[in-house]
Amino acid sequence: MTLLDLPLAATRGNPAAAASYWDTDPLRYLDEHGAPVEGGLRPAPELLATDRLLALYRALRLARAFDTEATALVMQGHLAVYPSSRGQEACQAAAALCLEPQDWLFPTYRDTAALALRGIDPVEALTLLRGSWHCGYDAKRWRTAPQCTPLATQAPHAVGLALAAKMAGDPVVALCLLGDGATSEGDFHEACNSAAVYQAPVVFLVQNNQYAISVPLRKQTHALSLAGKGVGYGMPGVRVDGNDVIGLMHVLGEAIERARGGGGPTLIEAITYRIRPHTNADDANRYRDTSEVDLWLGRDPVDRLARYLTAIGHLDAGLDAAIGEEGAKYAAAMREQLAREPEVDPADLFDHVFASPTPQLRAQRAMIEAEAAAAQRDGQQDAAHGGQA
Amino acid sequence: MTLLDLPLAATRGNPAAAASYWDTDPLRYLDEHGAPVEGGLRPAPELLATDRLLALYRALRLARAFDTEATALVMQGHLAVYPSSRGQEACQAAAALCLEPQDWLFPTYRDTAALALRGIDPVEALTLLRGSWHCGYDAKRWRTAPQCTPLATQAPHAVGLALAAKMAGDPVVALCLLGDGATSEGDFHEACNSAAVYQAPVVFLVQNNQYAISVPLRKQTHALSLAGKGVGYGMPGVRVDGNDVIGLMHVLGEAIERARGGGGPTLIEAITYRIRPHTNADDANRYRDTSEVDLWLGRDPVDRLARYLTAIGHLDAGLDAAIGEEGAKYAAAMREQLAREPEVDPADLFDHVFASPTPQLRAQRAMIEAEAAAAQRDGQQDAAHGGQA
Amino acid sequence: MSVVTASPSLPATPSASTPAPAVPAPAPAKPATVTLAKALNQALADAMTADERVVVFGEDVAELGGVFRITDGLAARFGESRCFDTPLAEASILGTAIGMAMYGYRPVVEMQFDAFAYPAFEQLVSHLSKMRNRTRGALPMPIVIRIPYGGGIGGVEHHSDSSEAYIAHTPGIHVITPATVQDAYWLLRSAIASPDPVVFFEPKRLYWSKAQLTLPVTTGPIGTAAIRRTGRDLTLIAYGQTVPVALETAEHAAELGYDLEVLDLRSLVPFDDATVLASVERTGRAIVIHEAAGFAGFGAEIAARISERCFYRLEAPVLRVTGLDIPYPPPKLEHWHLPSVDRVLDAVEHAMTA
Amino acid sequence: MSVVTASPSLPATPSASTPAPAVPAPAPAKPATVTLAKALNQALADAMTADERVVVFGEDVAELGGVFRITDGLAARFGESRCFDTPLAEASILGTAIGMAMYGYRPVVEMQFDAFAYPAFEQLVSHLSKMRNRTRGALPMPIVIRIPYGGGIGGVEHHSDSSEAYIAHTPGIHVITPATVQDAYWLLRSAIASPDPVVFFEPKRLYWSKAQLTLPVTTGPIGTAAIRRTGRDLTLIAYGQTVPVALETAEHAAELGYDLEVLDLRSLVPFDDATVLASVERTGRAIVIHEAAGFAGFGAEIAARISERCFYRLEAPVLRVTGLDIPYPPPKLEHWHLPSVDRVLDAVEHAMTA
Ligand SMILES: Cc1ncc(C[n+]2csc(CCOP(=O)(O)OP(=O)(O)O)c2C)c(N)n1
Ligand SMILES: Cc1ncc(C[n+]2csc(CCOP(=O)(O)OP(=O)(O)O)c2C)c(N)n1
Ligand SMILES: [Mg+2]
Ligand SMILES: [Mg+2]
Repeated sequence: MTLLDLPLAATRGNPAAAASYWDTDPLRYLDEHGAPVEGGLRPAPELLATDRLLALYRALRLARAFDTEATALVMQGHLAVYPSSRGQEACQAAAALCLEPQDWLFPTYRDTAALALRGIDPVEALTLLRGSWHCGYDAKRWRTAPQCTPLATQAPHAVGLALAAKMAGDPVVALCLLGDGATSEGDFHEACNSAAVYQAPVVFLVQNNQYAISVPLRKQTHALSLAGKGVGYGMPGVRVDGNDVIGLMHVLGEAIERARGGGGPTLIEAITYRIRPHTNADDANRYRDTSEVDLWLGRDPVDRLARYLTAIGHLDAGLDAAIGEEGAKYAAAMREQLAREPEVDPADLFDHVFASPTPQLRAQRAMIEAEAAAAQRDGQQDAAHGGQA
Repeated sequence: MTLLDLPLAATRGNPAAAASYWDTDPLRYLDEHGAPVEGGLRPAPELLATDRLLALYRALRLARAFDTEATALVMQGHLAVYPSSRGQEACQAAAALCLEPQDWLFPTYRDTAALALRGIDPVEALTLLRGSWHCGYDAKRWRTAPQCTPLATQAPHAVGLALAAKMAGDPVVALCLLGDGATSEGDFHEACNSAAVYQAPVVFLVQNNQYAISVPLRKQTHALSLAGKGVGYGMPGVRVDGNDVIGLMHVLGEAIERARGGGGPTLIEAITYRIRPHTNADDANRYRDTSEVDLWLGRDPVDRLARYLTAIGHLDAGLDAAIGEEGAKYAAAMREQLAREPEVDPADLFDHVFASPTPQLRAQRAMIEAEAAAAQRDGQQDAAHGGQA
Repeated sequence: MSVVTASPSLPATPSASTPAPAVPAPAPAKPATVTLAKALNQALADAMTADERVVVFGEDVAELGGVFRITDGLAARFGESRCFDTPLAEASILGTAIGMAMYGYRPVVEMQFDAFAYPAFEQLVSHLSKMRNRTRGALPMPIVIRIPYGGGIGGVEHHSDSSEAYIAHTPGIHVITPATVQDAYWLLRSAIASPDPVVFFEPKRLYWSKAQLTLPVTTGPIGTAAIRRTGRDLTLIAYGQTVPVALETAEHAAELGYDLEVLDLRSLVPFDDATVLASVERTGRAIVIHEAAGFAGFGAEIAARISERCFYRLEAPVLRVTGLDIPYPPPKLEHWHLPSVDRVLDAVEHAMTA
Repeated sequence: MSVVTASPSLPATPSASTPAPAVPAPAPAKPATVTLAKALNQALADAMTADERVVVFGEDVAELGGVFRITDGLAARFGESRCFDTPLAEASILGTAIGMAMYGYRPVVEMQFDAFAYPAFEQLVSHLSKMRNRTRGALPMPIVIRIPYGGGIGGVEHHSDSSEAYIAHTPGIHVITPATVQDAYWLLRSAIASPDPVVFFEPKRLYWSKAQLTLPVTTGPIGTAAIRRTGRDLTLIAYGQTVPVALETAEHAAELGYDLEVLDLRSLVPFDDATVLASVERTGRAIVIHEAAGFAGFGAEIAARISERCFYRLEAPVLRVTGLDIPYPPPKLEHWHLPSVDRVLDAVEHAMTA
């Protein structure tokens, strides 16, 4: 029932495809107004339990608070760059909350909020984007791969890790996050194909936010659905409303359960929208109309759950404010730490290239240390950067 | 009707898939005994015209004669290597005969017979495998790309050429030949996806001969069909009997017509079998049972058409012998030329690296010429190869 | 034989070997102070005007005009069939260009950042560089791959690589990198007009550097280095992003009483032995500067050539001031990696007192 | 926060940083004359026996045992979960290995021929070489990529490339190539035991060369060159396939009265400056030999290092005898491309009379 049933005719020469993309009913539990859908998904009771739903709501609010604060920090120059996940909070929350501690997450540059929701300290989570190191958290301790920038290249890593866990007999699942644009890369194809051949316990979650920087989905694929690619791999393909966190949790839960049980990989396409420009450096007005953004602001994943929780009496103004406070506190703490200039040490440049540095690296390290010492002495740090201005 | 209708359930966890691969009815006109199939393909009358059918039969016989002779030549050391197309003659013939002169063919190392059928002199066609140059024919004159060895890398070339022709408004179609193994490569995916996005007039013909060297199809994909990958690209996917040249011509004809008419690309999976080892250097006994080969010898594409033509009274022993003679003559001429040591000139090494050689290349050319002259003088060509033994 | 369907007697497809119309193209413009980025944009526009076989494509090049705006306005001006966005797949971007070149087009493709050209490596090494040779000239590859390269812009991982050594070692490809506004325009026009494939490394840190550009401009054929400053004591050899570093070093060195010559290679392949060796024969000393890791970097080739050919003239070892042999550092640490004026000055001191 | 689901307090996954059991492994075998191919096969088998985290995969490695039979019998002996065929996709072969290494395995992957490793280039440059550094050691990459390299076997296009320069220029990867049966065994064992990624270039032309192998054998740690022949007059520096060329040249040179030293680098990264420079300090002359194109090839790094560091000792320029700067030729012409004994002898003559 979560399997994709694709009207083949609709996949060819259908100009309206992109426009009607949202409406060719992806699976969902709640409609965009927060009301359960007739004949929609039927999640298990545990998922609909009050505290579970509230945990989801708090995660959504936290993701929103994280993203809002990070956006402010980058504007003020405290981060090198920031790709916002505004509008994709349901995917961010579901990606973090659907996993067991032993499961591995393979995030992209856009998934910093999911890292925070997995429990990683925001300073560690934002280290890459702050520019003080490439990865700030202990990837092994957190079972979370470094955020990946070369598109789709993390997909085969997720497959390899899942295959390794399967070989070791461990009940570990790998969740690989990808964007819609990344599905055009060869690595995506090779990873999906080998995952299916190996029946590796991996789940591919494509956050289809409709854009790859400026390139809209219709220039990325001629198919009506990205989930349809599952067919070619002999892998279930699921198309779900990416702004319905309950539907996402249900679909991810099914896929993870299947993977953990030896049922192999699943491809999930979550239909959502990138509310902000690609990054703070991007100018979205060059390629899309604000009316489109407005349309999607009306499909906000946070509001949607709030409306539902309110309707079923789980949420009132008081609790909502309290949860908002949590987010505000979290954001304030983030700012407190990230507004400070990070400590960096050039010795770091040499200590991890190899398990033990080559003679050549030792020599280069000595040169840098001498320069640093000299700069210290002359108290003219800048001189050491001459010509880099 | 030629669109793939894929039973999704069958694409997952189906161990019998590989075994039953042939039987999950691909499209065909003739069954393996040469009898028209109930409810099978219904080719246009022109395709079933006597002279057309005889032309196809002669092509099959010629492909067989070519392959047999080339196999003998490599055994005797007259070729560096030879990947046989024995058993795939229907695909070779259809690939050559389905095209108009202005159309482009993108062959692989295994498609030398198709080159010969396109009209390329066998010596030119076998230049790569003979080892005297990388490509022996005028690729532009013959609208035939050099045989491609890096798997699937020719696929984006075919897309680019088709896109260029479309932009130029020329009625040109590109036919890209691939093997089953090549469909696992990222380049295959990227090419199919962009072909569909550009609606480029290109047809991908996958000769699914069940093996990638020693690797059987079941280790290459978990899907029941390679044609099913078309779904993910919004491209028609067609699964056809690769040993039924009439069915192939029909399916290719439809796809080419659609492409020429602006209907975009098509993915065709032709189910066939590699009768011989991967190349003369391979030992197939290490990985497959001869009983499997015997099974497929019983599905011979040449016999099949012969039986049909005989049954409908278009072929008798006399004509068959005459056609056999054509092939024998062709093969004899091949041997005549290829058993001779080819002329090669080291100057060739420098003349085509760039439109005009760099100063460094001119210097290196001079060195080689001096060596060659010296070797000439001392009449000891071998000395020039010292240390290469 | 009657089974043969292909007739060789067809009209040829538009020929890529037909030389592109003479460069430079249209009416002389009046002098203008422009950025290096704008000069590249102008070169693309003029090349597209001069030759309709020139097409520009890549990721985000159409509506957005590229993340660095180098293709700004081209789609609007020439239409989306001349400048278009591709699906996000670099191997197929280059592979598509190769196919279009086979048909007679002259593609100019953009790789968004240096590290994002790596997926196209197989297409580059196994096809782009070999197709003309493979077909004895029947299928030339007049393709330009534009790659913004180098660091110093505060980019996170994968946005500051320098991959010129990989390409320069691959026979069959020209490698060019401009350092001035004039060269940016002229060398890009020349690259597009070239019958051979060119990897065109754009010094992204210099995109916003400005200078006067008066068209038409001609700065010298592909394969020639430029002497940016003449000097008697030592030759600084730089290209792309390190040319300003070399010039600034020469200024400081002058204060120390050293008269340095500064060469801007511009073209790594073909390599201008004549200019480089003549300079070192004059000065007797040489220092090579680039951002890429030093080990097996392009500087090794330069140093090896000079050391071999100027053996009897050299008064000091040829030194290399390069990036460290480490993965490119994060923004907060990259200044330790990049060859700084101070480091080059130390090397000058070393060479002059050797 | 209650929304946090991940707990850091889990038992760690099998650790890749746990050093592999001491090499060499099991019971001493009796002396045997084996091919270099067999020595590699033995090394793989012994490594898999010594450490169950070692897994071997690639194209055709299982039932077929690899097109060169280097993995012959491993699948039968260790099962298809320890040695398995992959789908035909090199980027995912390496990417899968990276993921397995993240989980604590020690993958050894085979690339079928040099040119067919190019599709994995992005995985190699952007991940394999950077993962340890990126994660400050949390995710080491104990991965070996086996690549049969070089020419002289009559292979058609794409089957004879030498791509060592591309890898050696990429910080974070060790590059090793054996030339003897003993090194083939020992260096492969050492590579598999290494905590860092190793690209292991196998000289395919020497696969069938024979020598006696008595296990256990130890030939020296990764990063050390071997002096294959001592001499006073000049140092020939070779690796992999050109080592026999160097040795044969030395024989001929001896007849001409020249006493040549022959170095087998074995390890390109780390580079053994100590041994190389000491040798040239003794002889005062050096010639570098490799099959790859000379321009920006690995020989440039060697020549540049020697020219810089032995500046005051060199009696002649460091010469390079290498492949030509052309796409690898077809079988009937490859002997013109490859560095021949005659060419090296000419260079020796040149250097000795300089
Ligand atoms: C291999 C590669 N090519 C190009 C880029 C440059 N780039 C960074 S993000 C991006 C768009 C990605 O779009 P999508 O996959 O939909 O993810 P999103 O940014 O929308 O989350 C591009 C082209 C890259 N990071 N990697
Ligand atoms: C990129 C690449 N990887 C590996 C190879 C080595 N190789 C040559 S043929 C072959 C098998 C190809 O199988 P398939 O695509 O089914 O074509 P077939 O040989 O069966 O016609 C392999 C692995 C190659 N040529 N290119
Ligand atoms: Mg997107
Ligand atoms: Mg096959």
